[in-house]
Amino acid sequence: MRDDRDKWAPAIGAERPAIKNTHLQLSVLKTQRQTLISGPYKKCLDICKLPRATSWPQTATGNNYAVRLRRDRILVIDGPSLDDGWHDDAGVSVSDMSSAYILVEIKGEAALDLLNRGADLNVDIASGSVVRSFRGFDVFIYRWQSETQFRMHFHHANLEAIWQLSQAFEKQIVEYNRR
Amino acid sequence: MSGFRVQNRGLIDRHKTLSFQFDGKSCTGHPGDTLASALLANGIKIMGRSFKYHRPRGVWGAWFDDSNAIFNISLGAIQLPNCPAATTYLEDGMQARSVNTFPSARFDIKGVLDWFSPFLPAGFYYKTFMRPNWHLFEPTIRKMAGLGKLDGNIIEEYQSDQIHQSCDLLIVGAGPAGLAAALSASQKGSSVVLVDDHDIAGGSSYQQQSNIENKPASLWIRDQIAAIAGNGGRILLSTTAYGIYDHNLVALIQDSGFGHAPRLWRMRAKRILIATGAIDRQITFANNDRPGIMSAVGALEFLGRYGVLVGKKIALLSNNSHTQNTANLLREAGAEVETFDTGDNSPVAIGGKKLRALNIDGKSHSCDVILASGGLTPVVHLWRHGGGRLEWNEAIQAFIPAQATTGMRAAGAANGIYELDEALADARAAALDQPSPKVQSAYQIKALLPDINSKKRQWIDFQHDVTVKDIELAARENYSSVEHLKRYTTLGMASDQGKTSNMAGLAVMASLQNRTISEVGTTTFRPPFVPVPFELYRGVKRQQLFNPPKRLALEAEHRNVGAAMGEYGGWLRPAWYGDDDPHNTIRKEVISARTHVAIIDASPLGKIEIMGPDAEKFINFVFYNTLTTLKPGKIRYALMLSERGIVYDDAVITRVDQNRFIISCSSSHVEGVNNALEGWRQDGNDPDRIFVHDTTQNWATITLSGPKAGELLSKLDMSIDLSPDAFPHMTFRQADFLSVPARISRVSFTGDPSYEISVPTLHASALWSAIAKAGKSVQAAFIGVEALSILRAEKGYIIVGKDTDGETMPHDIGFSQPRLRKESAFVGDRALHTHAANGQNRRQLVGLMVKGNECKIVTGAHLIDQSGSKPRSIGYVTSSYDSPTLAHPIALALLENGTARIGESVAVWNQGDIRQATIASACFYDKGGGLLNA
Amino acid sequence: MQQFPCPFCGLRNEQEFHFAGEAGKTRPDTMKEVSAEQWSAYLNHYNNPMGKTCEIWVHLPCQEYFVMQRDTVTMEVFASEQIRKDLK
Amino acid sequence: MTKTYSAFNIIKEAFKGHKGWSPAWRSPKPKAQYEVIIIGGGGHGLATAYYLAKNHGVKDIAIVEKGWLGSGNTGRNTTAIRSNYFYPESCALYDLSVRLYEKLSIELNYNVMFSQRGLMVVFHSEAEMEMAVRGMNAMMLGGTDARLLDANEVKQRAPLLNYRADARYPIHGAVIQERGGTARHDAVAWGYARAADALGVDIIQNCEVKDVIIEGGTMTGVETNLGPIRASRFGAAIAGHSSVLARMAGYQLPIHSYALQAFVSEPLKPVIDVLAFSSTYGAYISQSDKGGLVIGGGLDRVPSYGQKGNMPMQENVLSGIVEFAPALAKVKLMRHWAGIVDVTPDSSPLIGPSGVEGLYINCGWGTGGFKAIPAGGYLFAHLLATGSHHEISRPFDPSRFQSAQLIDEGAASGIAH
Repeated sequence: MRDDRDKWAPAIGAERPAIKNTHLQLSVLKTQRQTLISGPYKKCLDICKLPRATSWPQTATGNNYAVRLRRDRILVIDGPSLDDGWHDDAGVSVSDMSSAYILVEIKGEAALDLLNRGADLNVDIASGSVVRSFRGFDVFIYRWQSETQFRMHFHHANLEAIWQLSQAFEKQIVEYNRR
Repeated sequence: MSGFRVQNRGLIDRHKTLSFQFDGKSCTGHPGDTLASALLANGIKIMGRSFKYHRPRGVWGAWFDDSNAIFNISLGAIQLPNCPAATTYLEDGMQARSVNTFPSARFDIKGVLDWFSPFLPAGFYYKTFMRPNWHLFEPTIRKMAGLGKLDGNIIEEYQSDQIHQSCDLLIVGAGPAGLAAALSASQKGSSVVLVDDHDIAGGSSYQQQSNIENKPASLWIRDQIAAIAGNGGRILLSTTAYGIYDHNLVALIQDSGFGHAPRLWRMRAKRILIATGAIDRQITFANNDRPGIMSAVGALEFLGRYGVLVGKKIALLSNNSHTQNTANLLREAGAEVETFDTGDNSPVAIGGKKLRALNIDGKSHSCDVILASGGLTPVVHLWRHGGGRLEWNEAIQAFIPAQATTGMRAAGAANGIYELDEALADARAAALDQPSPKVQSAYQIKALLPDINSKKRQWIDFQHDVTVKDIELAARENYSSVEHLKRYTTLGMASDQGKTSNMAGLAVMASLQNRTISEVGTTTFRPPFVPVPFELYRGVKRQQLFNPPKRLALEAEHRNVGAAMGEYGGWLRPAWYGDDDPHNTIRKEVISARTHVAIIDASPLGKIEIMGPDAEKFINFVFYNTLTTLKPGKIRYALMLSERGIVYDDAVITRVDQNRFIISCSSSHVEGVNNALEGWRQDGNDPDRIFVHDTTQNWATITLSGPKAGELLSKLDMSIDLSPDAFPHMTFRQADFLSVPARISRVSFTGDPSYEISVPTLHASALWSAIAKAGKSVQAAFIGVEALSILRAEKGYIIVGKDTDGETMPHDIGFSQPRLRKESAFVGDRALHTHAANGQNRRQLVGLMVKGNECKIVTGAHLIDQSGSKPRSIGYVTSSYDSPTLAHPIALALLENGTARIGESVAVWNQGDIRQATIASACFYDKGGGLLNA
Repeated sequence: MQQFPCPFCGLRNEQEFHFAGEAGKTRPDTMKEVSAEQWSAYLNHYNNPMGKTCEIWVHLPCQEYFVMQRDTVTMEVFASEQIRKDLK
Repeated sequence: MTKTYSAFNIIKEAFKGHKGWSPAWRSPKPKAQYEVIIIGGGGHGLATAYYLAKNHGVKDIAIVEKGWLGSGNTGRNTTAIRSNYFYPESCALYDLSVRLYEKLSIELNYNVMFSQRGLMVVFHSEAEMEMAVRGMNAMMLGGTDARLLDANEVKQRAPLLNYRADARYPIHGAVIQERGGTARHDAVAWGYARAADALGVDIIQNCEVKDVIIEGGTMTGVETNLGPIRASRFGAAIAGHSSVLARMAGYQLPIHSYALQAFVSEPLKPVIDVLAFSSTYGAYISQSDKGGLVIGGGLDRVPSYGQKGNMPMQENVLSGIVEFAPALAKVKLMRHWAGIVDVTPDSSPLIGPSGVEGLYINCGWGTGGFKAIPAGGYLFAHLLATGSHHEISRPFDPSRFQSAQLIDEGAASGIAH
């Protein structure tokens, strides 16, 4: 019978100390609300009253903003409360996803170095969406407030794995800078 | 013995002395030495043995073009096999052993094999060892073969760093050409990355002690580096470009020192410039494999980089003008040098382990080293990886890059341009993607055709002991294609992958076939350019980070009550609870579920929402069952098929309102179902009228199942009427749980009344606590996935992929109606009416029973038909348990024509043992289904 | 590691994509009579050209299905276009 | 001239400087007309010609090969030979192959070095072990040898593998086929070529079929770079490129072409004496007689005809193999390459009429073509000689796709090899 309770370190959830060194800080942030809105792009923006959704390598600003996930989908951070389901008048579908996604912030001069160990990010290649594969995990990566400050969302069930990955990458960055 | 070390030359740090051992002998060297240079400085010439005949071997080249000196090296607890002596930097305390020798490279007992070489020609093993059987000979041959020894120890910290990067221009090779190109391109604002496999830039300038553009080479190099860095260019040293892959992806390996895992750069370059220089070609002459016969370029490298003079009395044998200055440089360093033209006289090396002389036209010239230069050979491997073509240049007797391919250029010596100033001009033009200036090469070379009639042995592949005679034999036996030649003789299959042997082999083949080298052609150049450790590809993807499972939001809660966590469908889930004997524990959990109520974390179940005005039409097409008749608030079980009609997944589908459905698919199929839904949505539908949101991870789901499920739920105070009439089986309610929206589905995977309660994951803990607290009064038990598997099997509920296989169609598992009656098109519909789908002997889902006192049937046992001469498989057992509820073993099986055979007996076959079972309906518990509606 | 152009996201590495079949196949109208030959051709007949080809791909992270023209020998990519109708 | 290969003749020839060996095969000019033309001079094509001549007495045979013989997948695989399949049809087919391999060296008088060192499919969980039992019983009933090993027995057979507590996927057990193993791939092609040539088969290398000649719906010839060559029957065995000929002749196949990569390390002294497969790690490993570790894995994810390796699958396979056998982290990859394989929807081959009169096909072997060479040739020869199927090849007729009677080994085995 499989009993792997000791094989896997217990999951500790979102409350955890930051990963930190002089060049880098990675920490879990709290949001009030994350809302998935699908529909024609303009209609998505209309219902949450935002002028645009951030794509790559644009920089999102403020606390209430949206990021572009697909041709017809955005994720709104700390936007208005909307009912789940189809909004016939607005022509969009809405799901509250506040519980689904973990949001982490990665900042510091080595932030991009860390991200480029998991994904292939090139600030010279624009992309319509902020969705990417990070070592096989679907994540949303975008700049926030400044060019060296990044935010990354992903499914909460992957938090332990992505955190462990980030710790391994941080170690590699320290090693790289040491040599 | 520092007799061969030359003062004031080389880049080594003479202030420090490093000690090491080679084949048990103590030696010293300096930081900056490679093992090869240090051994030469210690007067050691024999560094290895050849693979087949165990002939003594000295180092041929000074860098990657040596396949003779290969060591197992230990340093402290770390041991690495197959380290090339010429590219491994010396560290203090290294213990080096030549590979495949005993007791040492100098006195190797298997050296006697050379006496038998007449009986071991190319491919001899294809002609013998057949009778009575190859197995008789193979173990001995295996032991004889192989190079390095793997010690089996794992270096815990050996972990590669892997980085994605991109640049406008990647330049491979930081010799004069690469440096000049990097500066030119970076001046124009391009992002430039310059890589070099040495730990210092400068390339071939260390061979020739000449000025570059009127500056001493070291100053010129320093200035270039500073200017490149000033322009934002980056230089990666100790970094080898080992492969060019599709769409200009260059794989770079950066050395981190002995015993440390190298770094992998996946470099995406808009343009690539190959400035990898040229290596010396060997000369095919009698006894040319003797230790002490070396590449002339290699000798200058040993001198220029390591301050090592390879011999005191040197014979320089050359067919080209590049060696004009070589003799002078060696003489300046203190050697006595005699030069010889290859001409048409037949050179013969005289000596065994110790070289004594070079015979030319029968005249003996004593020497301790012969430097052989058969002409410069551009390093074009990467060019070929990148898809560039080669052309034969008669004037310089070499394959050089043909016209540029998209995004890739070659420059300098790699491009067949050997004069410094011309190479610099070529590189600067290439850097800016301008046409190269026409150059008139001053380089002179005589075509070098080997004497194929010589009676003496002339070596082509030093490591693999391939001689001219072997190639001649291969040609005579009509292994005439260059690939046949390579494979038959093993020419070029040594660990240098033909870097030293390829051209010589082609020349022999050309002579034998009376063709030109260009007509013979080359074999394929394949990555990696140099061998790279497997670790390079692994990096952090190891142990827990190798496909890590998803984690439940409630994991801490489960662990608090003693959950044994196990991996199911990509999630780490409670398998059972407690530390007692698992079988007994699981049995108790099942009984609790049947007698009272079970609490199950069902969060991984899919929750894919389909929304929009066309949602109904869409979902009715994608699923097998008719869903247009599903009313809001109701739930229906449905199957998803592939277009081949095979059951892909099963789901319960809830219609929330007119325009919104929730698909609760199997936990392991969420991604697949979601992708399939998106595919159909965008193909043939109006995607503005249908949307698919995978909200699985937004919701935590706790299932209450058992006779007291309703009672427990009622204690949670969610103000819903739980009477069976108000909230019947297969219906759905929305409610509030502590002011949070909650969903309750009355569906069952156990056969007992069950409620799936879902709340947003952030509130999962609160729900769990409330249920755990309320559960005490009804003797509720937490149960894990193992108990759930038994409960569902008792009821005959399938797990798709376990109880179905790649042939199972819905009518095989009891869902026949839509196939016959559904009035609209659906995925897989036509496939349900093919010859195979209509077949009489389809494997159908049934139950199997044995007597209560018998042991359970083995899952994976087959059901057989014994009517023929030998047993024939007619199905197999998919699930099997000792049923705690029924107190006898039960099993589910797929059986040919099974439903018609219910009540009959069937033979069950496992590894030759046969027993009998009774075929039953797949439902063992509450066959009438009355409990579900209670 | 190839790079494919998602019509919405632009160039991304090949690991983010999934091959979803050759372009140009139409699902037979199964509400009408579909012969075994027609159905089998729909499921099983591929051009599988050596050289230029036209295929349906999906960019997994953003779930965009698109038609891509590329060369199966040189790996050159010529064009990509979304499969869904244009949004106003 | 010395024709027969034996230790005695090697010794004899040694005293004559090996000058007396006769060519392994001729390089004939093509005649204008043959009875049968085999398109494709790989293992399957060469074996087909050999068995046509030997078993069926057909003497007037040519093989046309666009490159050098054995230049396709025959010379690009990981040399694994096994018959551990799930469906009885597959067991019959591949076990015929293993049985023919067992006698092949002596039959061809060419040592193909078939080394039956055992092939072990390793399983990593209880759920996988249940599947292992299902598969093992299927093999035994299908007439193939199979045995279940527990974790300790696996460790005895392959101490190199990962038995550490921190292994991502622990080893629960394995199913071993002792008769499985490896052979020297080139030697299989060369051995068949030499034996076919001795029976009078014309092996025409560097002869590329540019077009087919079809008259009145019947194939009557091929246009090649050496001119037209006619015949009354044609057999195509051109794995990886079957669709290219199909396009010329005007039929379609249920085939996608994919690159399948393979890897070999620098030679090591023996470290593993068995072939070890793990579908969970997506990789398998064996050690060649020369000492190189030969490693393979799954197909590329991008359909292609590009006969070269690429990084994404390398990372998958090599990271998998290192987790499977962590001591290999420091072993160096010496060379990697790729072959183009025909992949059918059910991962089983196609043997049968092409749809064009006179042209028969042998293709769709996917990742398993090398192990099937003797059986593929044997059965295809039967079809070409008699116009009808051998009982063993009948289930693999292309018509199975219309009747949907697939032999879905892909679904049964999880990972196709």
